[in-house]
Amino acid sequence: MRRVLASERDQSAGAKPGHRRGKSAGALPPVYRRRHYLTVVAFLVVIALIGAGNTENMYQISVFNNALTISVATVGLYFAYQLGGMFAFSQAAFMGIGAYTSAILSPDYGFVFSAGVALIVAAVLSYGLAFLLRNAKHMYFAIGAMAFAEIVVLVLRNWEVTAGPTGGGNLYGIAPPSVAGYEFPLPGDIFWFLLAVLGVVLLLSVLLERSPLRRHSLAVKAIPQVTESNGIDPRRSAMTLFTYGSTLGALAGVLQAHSLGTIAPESFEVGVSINLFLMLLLGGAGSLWGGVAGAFFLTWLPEFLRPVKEYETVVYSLLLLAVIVLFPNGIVGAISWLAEKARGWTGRKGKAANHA
Amino acid sequence: MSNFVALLFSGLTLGAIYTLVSLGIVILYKATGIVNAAQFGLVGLGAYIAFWASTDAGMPLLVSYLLSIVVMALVGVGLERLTYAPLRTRPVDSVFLSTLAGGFAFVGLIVLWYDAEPRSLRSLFGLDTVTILGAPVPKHSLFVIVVCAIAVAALSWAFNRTDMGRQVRALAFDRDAARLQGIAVNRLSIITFALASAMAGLAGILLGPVAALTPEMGLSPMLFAFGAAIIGGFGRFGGVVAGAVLLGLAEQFGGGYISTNWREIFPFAVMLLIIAFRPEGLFGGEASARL
Amino acid sequence: MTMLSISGLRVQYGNTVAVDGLDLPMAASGALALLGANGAGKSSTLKAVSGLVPYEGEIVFDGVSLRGMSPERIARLGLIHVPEGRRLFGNLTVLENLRVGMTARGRRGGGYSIGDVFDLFPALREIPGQMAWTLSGGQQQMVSIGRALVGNPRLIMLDEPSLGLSPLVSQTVYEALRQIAAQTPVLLVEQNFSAALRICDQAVVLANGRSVYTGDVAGLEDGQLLQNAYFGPSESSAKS
Amino acid sequence: MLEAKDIRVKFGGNTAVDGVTLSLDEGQVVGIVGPNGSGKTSFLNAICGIVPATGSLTLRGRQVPLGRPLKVRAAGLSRTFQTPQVFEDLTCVENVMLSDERFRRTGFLGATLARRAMLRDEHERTERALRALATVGLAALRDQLAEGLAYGQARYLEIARALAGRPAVIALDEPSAGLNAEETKRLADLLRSVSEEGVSLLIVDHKIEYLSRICDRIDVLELGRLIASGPPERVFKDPAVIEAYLGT
Repeated sequence: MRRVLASERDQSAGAKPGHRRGKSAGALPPVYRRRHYLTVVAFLVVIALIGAGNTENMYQISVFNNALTISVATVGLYFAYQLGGMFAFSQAAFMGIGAYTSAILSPDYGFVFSAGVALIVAAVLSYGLAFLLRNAKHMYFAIGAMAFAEIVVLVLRNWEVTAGPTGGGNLYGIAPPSVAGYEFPLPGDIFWFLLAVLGVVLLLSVLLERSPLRRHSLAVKAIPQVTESNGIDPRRSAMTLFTYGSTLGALAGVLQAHSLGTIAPESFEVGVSINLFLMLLLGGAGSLWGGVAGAFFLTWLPEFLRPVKEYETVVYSLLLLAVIVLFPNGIVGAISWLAEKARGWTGRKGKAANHA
Repeated sequence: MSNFVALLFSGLTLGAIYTLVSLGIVILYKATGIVNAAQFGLVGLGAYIAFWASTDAGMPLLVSYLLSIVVMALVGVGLERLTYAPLRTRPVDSVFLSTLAGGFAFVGLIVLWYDAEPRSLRSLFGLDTVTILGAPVPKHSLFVIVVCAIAVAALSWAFNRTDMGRQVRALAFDRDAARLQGIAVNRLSIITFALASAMAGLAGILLGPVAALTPEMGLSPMLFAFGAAIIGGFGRFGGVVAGAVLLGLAEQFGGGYISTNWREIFPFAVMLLIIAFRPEGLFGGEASARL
Repeated sequence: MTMLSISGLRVQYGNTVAVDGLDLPMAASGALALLGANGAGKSSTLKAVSGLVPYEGEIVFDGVSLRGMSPERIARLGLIHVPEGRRLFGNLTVLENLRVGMTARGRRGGGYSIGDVFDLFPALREIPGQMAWTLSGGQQQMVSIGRALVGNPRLIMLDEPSLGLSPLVSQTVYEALRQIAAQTPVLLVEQNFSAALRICDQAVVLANGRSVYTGDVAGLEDGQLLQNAYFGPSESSAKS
Repeated sequence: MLEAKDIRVKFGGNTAVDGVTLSLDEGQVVGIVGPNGSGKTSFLNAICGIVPATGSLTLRGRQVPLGRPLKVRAAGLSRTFQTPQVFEDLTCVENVMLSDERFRRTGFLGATLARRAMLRDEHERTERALRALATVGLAALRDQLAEGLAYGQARYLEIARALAGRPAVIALDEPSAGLNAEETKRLADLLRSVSEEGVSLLIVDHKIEYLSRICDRIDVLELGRLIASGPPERVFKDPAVIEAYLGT
């Protein structure tokens, strides 16, 4: 017992990245030895540096804020779809649930409390939906999730509480985020708040990646029947990840509501969920960084497509088709594949053991 | 009473349209194993081709309808040539996602061709109505119901009585064993792709006068069509038709007796509950393990 | 004249080599038994011939090379495969299964009629409208063979027809096979050696994907060679 | 250790397993043989809960409901499959860590709030996995993705996973399929050493020769019924068994 505790203490103090134990018998599987934390810190620093330069430029920073907000939703989609194997066409709907709950509560209860309630509501609803559809597989679940999403949008559009039906569900004048009295009035300030939230989300996600949950969900997604005869309930890990992913979707909705100040049901429809899928797949569904890369790429793309606005839908869908059929590993997949080659890791065949 | 009859007929009309879209999806799945979520784009395309033919090209309405159906059949053949090989071997969920993306590509094309502004497609019967049991029922609704009934009768006859129908059912059950009997799978897949696209186009044409013409007009009907297919267990046509009518009536009666704003919630709720509690469908059927 | 000639056949699934360089010439008439223990490569050989699995080597049927041909085209040439486990279309009736079998006639036409099949298997005459998934093992086997016969086979391949059949039922099935073999060449994969003996004149015994015996069935009378092929070389007579 | 009474499996009109009763004591190795289509694999799938079946099953004295794979595994019965089932996207050590009677702290809470305890479990699971990998001789491949494994190695990985999950009984479905004579011999030695650690083995297979060397008892199935049961020497001489194999 003594020996295990020693190596364990060493491991859990692994907050300081890069301390690699030799390949001794007790070493945990490779996923635990990846330098996740380092990558998160590096990413945040890079974005902070780029962002700091533009906080005055209103236009640039709002695109940045949008990318940071959407990244939270696509990281959530990574957990629900890529790890959990669940067709989360409901992701945009959960963004809507988060956005409206916090927008409606925040004038009376303040930002932090209402955001908390929004996440809890989303977690309960998403767990309920996953439980309700636990026997529905693949396409059936997708249709069920879409039906749920359509119901949510109808509710937002017609419920008096969400300024329906006369107001068409459009809410205005939503206060910017404020934490413990500290306000983030201007888009430049909101940028730092969003970056901090994304940082927390990424760190929490890395904790999930470095845990049995990831191993179980990948196994369940591959061959569910075999995991069951090995003692793993295929539904439990998938439902957990769907709930976590949808709750992150709600958090993105909260951030969107309080950074833009206005929200409307149209921005939470099924089409938006499909765009989130596009971002995740384009970025590279193989890792949570795919979600972030896809979100940044596709929030910048419309800026380039500005002159040919009406082509946007065609370009988006052809892009999604190309990604699925031509290069399933997306941007991050390609990068890690190149990194693999660069390191000349001839011994390792095919995909790297686990993406960073 | 007359309110009930009016709602009944408008429910049946929607049910008929969902049936046409749903049968297109089910038949294509049985023959090729591909779940075609691009159907909603084809519904829109069919409606817009009829709109173009009847307004810009000035053709008579009936001719525009037929032209649209023929063009949609050719689009189906093109789709088969383009997507059948790559999609054939891929897992169900990535097929669903890529066909869904394909559907939005069609929507994009429509937006490029016209624009996103809602339009409307005239019906063969204009706005004439006929009174049944005291309720003014649009002739177009009766036309839709009759056309759908004919289509369902023809399809179930073909499926149960003809060689080709049996071959498609054999393919759906055990693809390799069916090929060992000499069934020409490539020819069948072209025919079913053309048939499914034509039916989607027809659904678009019939839906035009009932709902506004928008590039994404096919999305909700396709969702309900998938719901109907699931209720019918992706199997015998009877189950699929019943599922479609159930959803159509749920929408109209919900809208009529509870609230028009909320009317689409009822069919979606019915769908959600059925997928949750009876994923194999209300009417059994042969939902093969692959789904 | 050889109806079917297999030369240097090699079938591989991932890392497992199922058939490793098999040569099998089949005369234009009579019945050949392909024997061997489970996993010896019998079924894989048939699946290669009927185009279901990729293979290396050459397969020529009636002078035509089958390389690259799809299973449906091979079937329409008259080379009909009755698969292992019968694989009827459970969602179709007995009659409908037979009707689907007629597709293999293609432009050639001819072949057994439904009536001929019912004469051969009287038990089916009472259940034409019954759904196939409700049939017993024996009934399924009869329909499966009937489904091949209506396709006008010029060579019929059967994969373990007596699998899971009671001795009585397998008796009737083999009686029917004897009549069929009189008119159409039969390539029979079978584990039930003595049943195969009754209708086949030629035999090839497979072990680990290679043929360890090719020739008259008479050569296998003493059973020692078969014993080795089935139960593995016993300690005493272990060769190299 | 394992009591299966009157197990029956029907597929449509076809009865695959027709009332088979079989028992297994601790550390005992039983082989199940029979010609193709005799219901061997269906029997195995029935007691593992993968195929709907009737009859009763008790493991370590406790009654276990049929048709519930999770319950069967929790009661101590783990298994391998006819074609080896490995998770290609996971490393070998992770593959082997996927089997246990009960998984605690492997969910969201384990990864976050109860992380310290989770890591302790993970360490213990890794230790067990490495020991099992060493037993089957795959220790060197611990961090390699399972997709690169050869067929025989995948077979051994599955056995390691079954072993690592602290089972009372391991059921093996044709473990020697696709293995040559030399690999089969190595498999036989491995299975014998596993049984010597007190784990009972139920082996469904064809190669009689290696089974007769390592099995305490051989049960012969034909057409879903048990037609012979006893020590290998006696069973393989029994005319009824020879007839079942080579036909009347």
